[in-house]
Amino acid sequence: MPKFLIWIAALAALIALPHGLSFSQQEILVFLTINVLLVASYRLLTLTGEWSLGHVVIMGVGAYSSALLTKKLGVYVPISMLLGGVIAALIAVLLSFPLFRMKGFYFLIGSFAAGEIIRLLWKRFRDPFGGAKGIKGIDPMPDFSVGFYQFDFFEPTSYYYFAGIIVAVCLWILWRIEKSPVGLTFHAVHWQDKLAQASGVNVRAYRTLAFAIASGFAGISGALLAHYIGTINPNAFDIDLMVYVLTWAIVGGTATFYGPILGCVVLTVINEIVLRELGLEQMRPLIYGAIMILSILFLPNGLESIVQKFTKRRAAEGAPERRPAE
Amino acid sequence: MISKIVKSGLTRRTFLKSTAVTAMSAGLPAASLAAGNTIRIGFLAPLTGAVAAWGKPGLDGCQIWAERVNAAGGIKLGDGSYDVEFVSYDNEYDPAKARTGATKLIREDGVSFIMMLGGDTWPGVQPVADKTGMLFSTLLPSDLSPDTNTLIAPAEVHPIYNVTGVEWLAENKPELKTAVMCAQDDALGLPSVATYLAAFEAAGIEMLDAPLLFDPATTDFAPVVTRLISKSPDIVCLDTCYSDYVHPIAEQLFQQGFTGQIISCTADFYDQMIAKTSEEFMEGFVFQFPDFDDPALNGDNINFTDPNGFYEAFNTRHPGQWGAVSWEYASIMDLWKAAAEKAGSASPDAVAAAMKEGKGKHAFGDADWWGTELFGIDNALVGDWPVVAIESGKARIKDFRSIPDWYAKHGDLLIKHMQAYDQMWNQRS
Amino acid sequence: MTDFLEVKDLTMQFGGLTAVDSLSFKVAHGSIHGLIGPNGAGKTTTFNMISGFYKPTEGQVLLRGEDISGLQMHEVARRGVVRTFQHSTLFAELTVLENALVGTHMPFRPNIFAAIIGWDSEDRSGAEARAKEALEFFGLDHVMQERAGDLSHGHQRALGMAVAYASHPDVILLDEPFTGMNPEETRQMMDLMERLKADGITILIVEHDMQAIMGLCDTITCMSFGKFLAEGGPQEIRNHPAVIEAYLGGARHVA
Amino acid sequence: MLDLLAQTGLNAVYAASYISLVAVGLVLIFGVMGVINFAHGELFMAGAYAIVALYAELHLPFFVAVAIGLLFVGCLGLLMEKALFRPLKDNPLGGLVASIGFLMILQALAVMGFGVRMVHIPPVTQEVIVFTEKVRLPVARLYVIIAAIVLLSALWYFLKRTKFGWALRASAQDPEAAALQGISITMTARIAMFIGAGLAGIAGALTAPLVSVNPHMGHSVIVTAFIVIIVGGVGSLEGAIVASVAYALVHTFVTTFYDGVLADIVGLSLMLVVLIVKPTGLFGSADRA
Repeated sequence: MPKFLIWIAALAALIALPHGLSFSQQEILVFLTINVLLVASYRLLTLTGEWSLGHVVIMGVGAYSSALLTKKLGVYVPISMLLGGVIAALIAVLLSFPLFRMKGFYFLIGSFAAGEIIRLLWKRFRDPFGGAKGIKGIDPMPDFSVGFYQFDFFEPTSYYYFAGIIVAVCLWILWRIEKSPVGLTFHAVHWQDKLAQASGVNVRAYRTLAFAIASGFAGISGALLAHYIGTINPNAFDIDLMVYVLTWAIVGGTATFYGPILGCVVLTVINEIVLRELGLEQMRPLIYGAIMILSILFLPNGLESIVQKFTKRRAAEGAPERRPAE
Repeated sequence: MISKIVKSGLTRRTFLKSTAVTAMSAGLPAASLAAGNTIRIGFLAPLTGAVAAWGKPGLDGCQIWAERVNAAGGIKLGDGSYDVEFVSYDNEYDPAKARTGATKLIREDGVSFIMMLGGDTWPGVQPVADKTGMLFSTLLPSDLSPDTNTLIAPAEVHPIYNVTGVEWLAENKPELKTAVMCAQDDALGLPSVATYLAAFEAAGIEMLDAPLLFDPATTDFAPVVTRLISKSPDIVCLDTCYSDYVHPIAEQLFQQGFTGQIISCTADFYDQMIAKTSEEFMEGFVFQFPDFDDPALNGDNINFTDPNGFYEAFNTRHPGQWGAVSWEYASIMDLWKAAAEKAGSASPDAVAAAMKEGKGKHAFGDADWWGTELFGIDNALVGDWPVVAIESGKARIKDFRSIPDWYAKHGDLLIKHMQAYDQMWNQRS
Repeated sequence: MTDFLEVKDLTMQFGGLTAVDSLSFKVAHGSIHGLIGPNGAGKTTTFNMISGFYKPTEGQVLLRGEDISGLQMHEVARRGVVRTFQHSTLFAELTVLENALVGTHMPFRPNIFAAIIGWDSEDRSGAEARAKEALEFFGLDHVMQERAGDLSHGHQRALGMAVAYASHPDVILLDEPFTGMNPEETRQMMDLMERLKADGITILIVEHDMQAIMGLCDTITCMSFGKFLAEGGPQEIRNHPAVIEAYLGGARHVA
Repeated sequence: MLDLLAQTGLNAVYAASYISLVAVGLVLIFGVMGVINFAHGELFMAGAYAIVALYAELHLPFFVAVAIGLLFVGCLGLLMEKALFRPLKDNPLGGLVASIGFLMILQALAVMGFGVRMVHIPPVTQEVIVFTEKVRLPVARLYVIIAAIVLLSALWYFLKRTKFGWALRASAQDPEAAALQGISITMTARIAMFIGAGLAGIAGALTAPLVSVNPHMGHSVIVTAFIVIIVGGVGSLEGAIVASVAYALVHTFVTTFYDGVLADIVGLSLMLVVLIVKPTGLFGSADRA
């Protein structure tokens, strides 16, 4: 059972990870964990072939919803996070009506416009969204103890474990969906929507489904963020962050489940830890941009293609590498 | 250009060194970390990105401040003299990164005090401040609230001091009766709008139009200006616009034929504005931020250390970059240094206590800790503020005016307008 | 044999051009029905209207008496009428088995919640069994794990039909299935159709090349310039003067 | 009131001029390269900084500086074509990411070379054409309007009347067919990138004395340009021009008669409505999505 052992080892490493890091690196780890969910949910959306520029705003919808639910209605925090995800998914379903009239580049820009309108609404309506300053003093996750471990959610390590569990569950669900007949149908819609339709697939419904699921998980990631830093504002969900998500996904590669996650982890470590520690403050965007260009030029299939080289060699000896319906 | 970059890259701490500090600092209380004979001060502001103009020049000013203080023997505490070193963290104006930066500065770099721009980034840092008891400063007093008593606004009480300019104008140019105003629709613009509305109302100047708001992404100001001057006002008020807006607006006012009075919070790089318009047009332009070579700053009432020398040093090193933020962070350091020397310690508690004992040494004269009505806590240092006007192409301080005196008379107006714009501390969600 | 699929006064206009002009014919259950005509006769347009790809301007498509015209393609498919595409339209990036699995979408409708929890193992194994069955039926079981895009031309055609077959259709609509095939491949394809028919599936073939389907079809409808021309058994059509004229005219037209 | 309308009309004409210069360049690049050039706003910014370096610092005559700026930014376009878009021509998303990387590099270079704050450019001319007391057109703005009319007319002539232009249009419509007809795709791509980038550069150069030049000035320009090319239809030069005029009119009048924030909302909503009603834009065709 070597595979089983690999999972155990990975789990142990993830649990031990924060204890080998400095405090600020622990903080970065928390945000990284949240962003992993964001980018993994983005990949689910791209499975049906549509690239959105509104995903980060949808994340913000989850963050605003959860924050307002706790602030105005006193909803218990973990439940509000779940509801934040649900509301983000519902908003996505609403948006799908105009947006799925468009495809390709038009969808890309249409989703951007829809996102900008949502952001402008947050700015315009100071009640309840707080205007340009956003919402602050968002209730943190209440501390609790599970006997052997005391969760103090101010501490990044605690929140990392908490967010890590939620993100792990979400990733597991995303993985299950992708590897299920539903996931296969998403692929089918992407590669040949006409043939999929001829096979009885309601293409529009599946596009909407992928959009809603991806948005739901993005909403949960937004809620995780909101209740950790305690403040959100419209600028936190602007095109800059969206550009990061897009580059994580593309630099990592979107052919595999882990590609975008890999991209997110590697680029974040480079940008937030390596470049900062080198003290390259003003040069940081320059080097980050150069790394993006070089990786897209020399690794056109993403970082995942490096990993695939190794796993393929193993797979060639064993079972076929792709098993569609497990 | 390139050599500048490489130098800045290599002189900073390396990866290894910081890991060593991390290991050392784990679990230790922050203030005891003033390693060796150096006190470290955190600088947590945007250094890259669109808001960098509010951080980077401040850091430049602080470096000059540190050199001057260190050359003069450093900071004298109970157990000897200490050099000052600034440790910066680029928060990119993002609350999450600001939180990470605050954690790093406090728990890894062992700083004794952190200066921030504030605004969007403060709420992300607030939990860290509450947990660690670290002393923070902000340039934006709207960050103040009773929740955090270790956050102070000792340099500028934006936008309240704007009342002094309006008051001075009403006294010295009583023929000006009507005004219009434009502002960018953001966290800096709106409280300022409320303040100017209160000041104009107090001065008996009539607003011809509701304040015209524009999006921060605006680049072409011709339509805004056309609208502003369509009713032929005596005064055009530019609110607290960034210099990226003040300049093109002024230029448009000039080109569209406006000849009346202009009042603005800031006029950074006003020499460039004069170059783009004319000396006659800019004559009498009223704002609130003096050049520090102004002779009026050599008076005994001024607490900023050697303003003329500082101004000269800054202009030598960063020619043409002087602006409001250049000196504000440094002036906070003057205040901090005085308090630390008084307390004989750099620990945040001791410095905060010494600072708030009696009158505060504000850059423009001794001042009071004030603000309960507006901010819910007396952590803003408020006293006199200069009114500056451009005369023959040079900014000159016309008068120092007392903000508390104005507030004693017209405070209710300010609160009324602040409430209308949802800017009172208890309205901020 | 009963009337199963009926086309009634079907009309399609593109702008001012009438591509199909009140066309009517009936397809009997369990038969192989050919729809032929020279280039530009409107066969493919008719085909696209039946399959739900186009919405007819006027007229009806009746399946077991139910009007299915104007329904979307997947709705038509869910009523048992499944089409193939003219060129080798496949999920080229997916494996052969995955292609067939998409074909089982209707009999084994995926349920996302069951899929996450893992309560759909029965469905999944059922779908896989059906997919494999379909692949075996078309002799593709030995290339199950290959990328569909890597298959030979003939195999791709067969896979196209396997995808359709996997969904347990009542009617398969085949769009020019013999185009570009050599005689050997054509013969194999005809065998497969006979087997589909033996399986109880009604087949409607749209074909330009009259000779190819003469030996295959039970009934043939011929159209020309968007209009109904003639209908009957293969012998009848082969000797029908109007059909001959139309084809010759068409040929002259082409030449 | 009439004065106000007239002045607002002049403001709108100016806005339409610089927006259309930027948008047409973006459309041209998308048409021929099939890549969304996210760095287009930074090419605009580069044109403005060329004026800072050449006119404000080296004191070259303004129009010499503008001409060099145009060549400089055009060459940046050639560099992007050679280093980024050609190697990535089969990977449109890769081209997008590469252009984002290029954008970050240009911004960082501007910051390192000229600082984070706005930089000063002396006025080129302070002359103002005075129609009435309240209707005025600064000559510096007139330059931009003239440049837009001249350059866009020249481009139109180039595209519709010359062999190069024909080749360019052919390869925008169908690269494979164009290649079969002996058109060098590489050559047309270079021409398109040079012209597209150059138009953004000259827009930046001419407006530099009129706006605040800072390293992030490209951001709002690119957002506006995106809205405009979507409304006009992504592949269509005529659409880009018509949409620029329409957007400038709407935005300017709403700003003047209501407020600037509302103008942005109206602009975005307009675009969404166009997309919903006609998902390919006013002048767009479905085949190039």
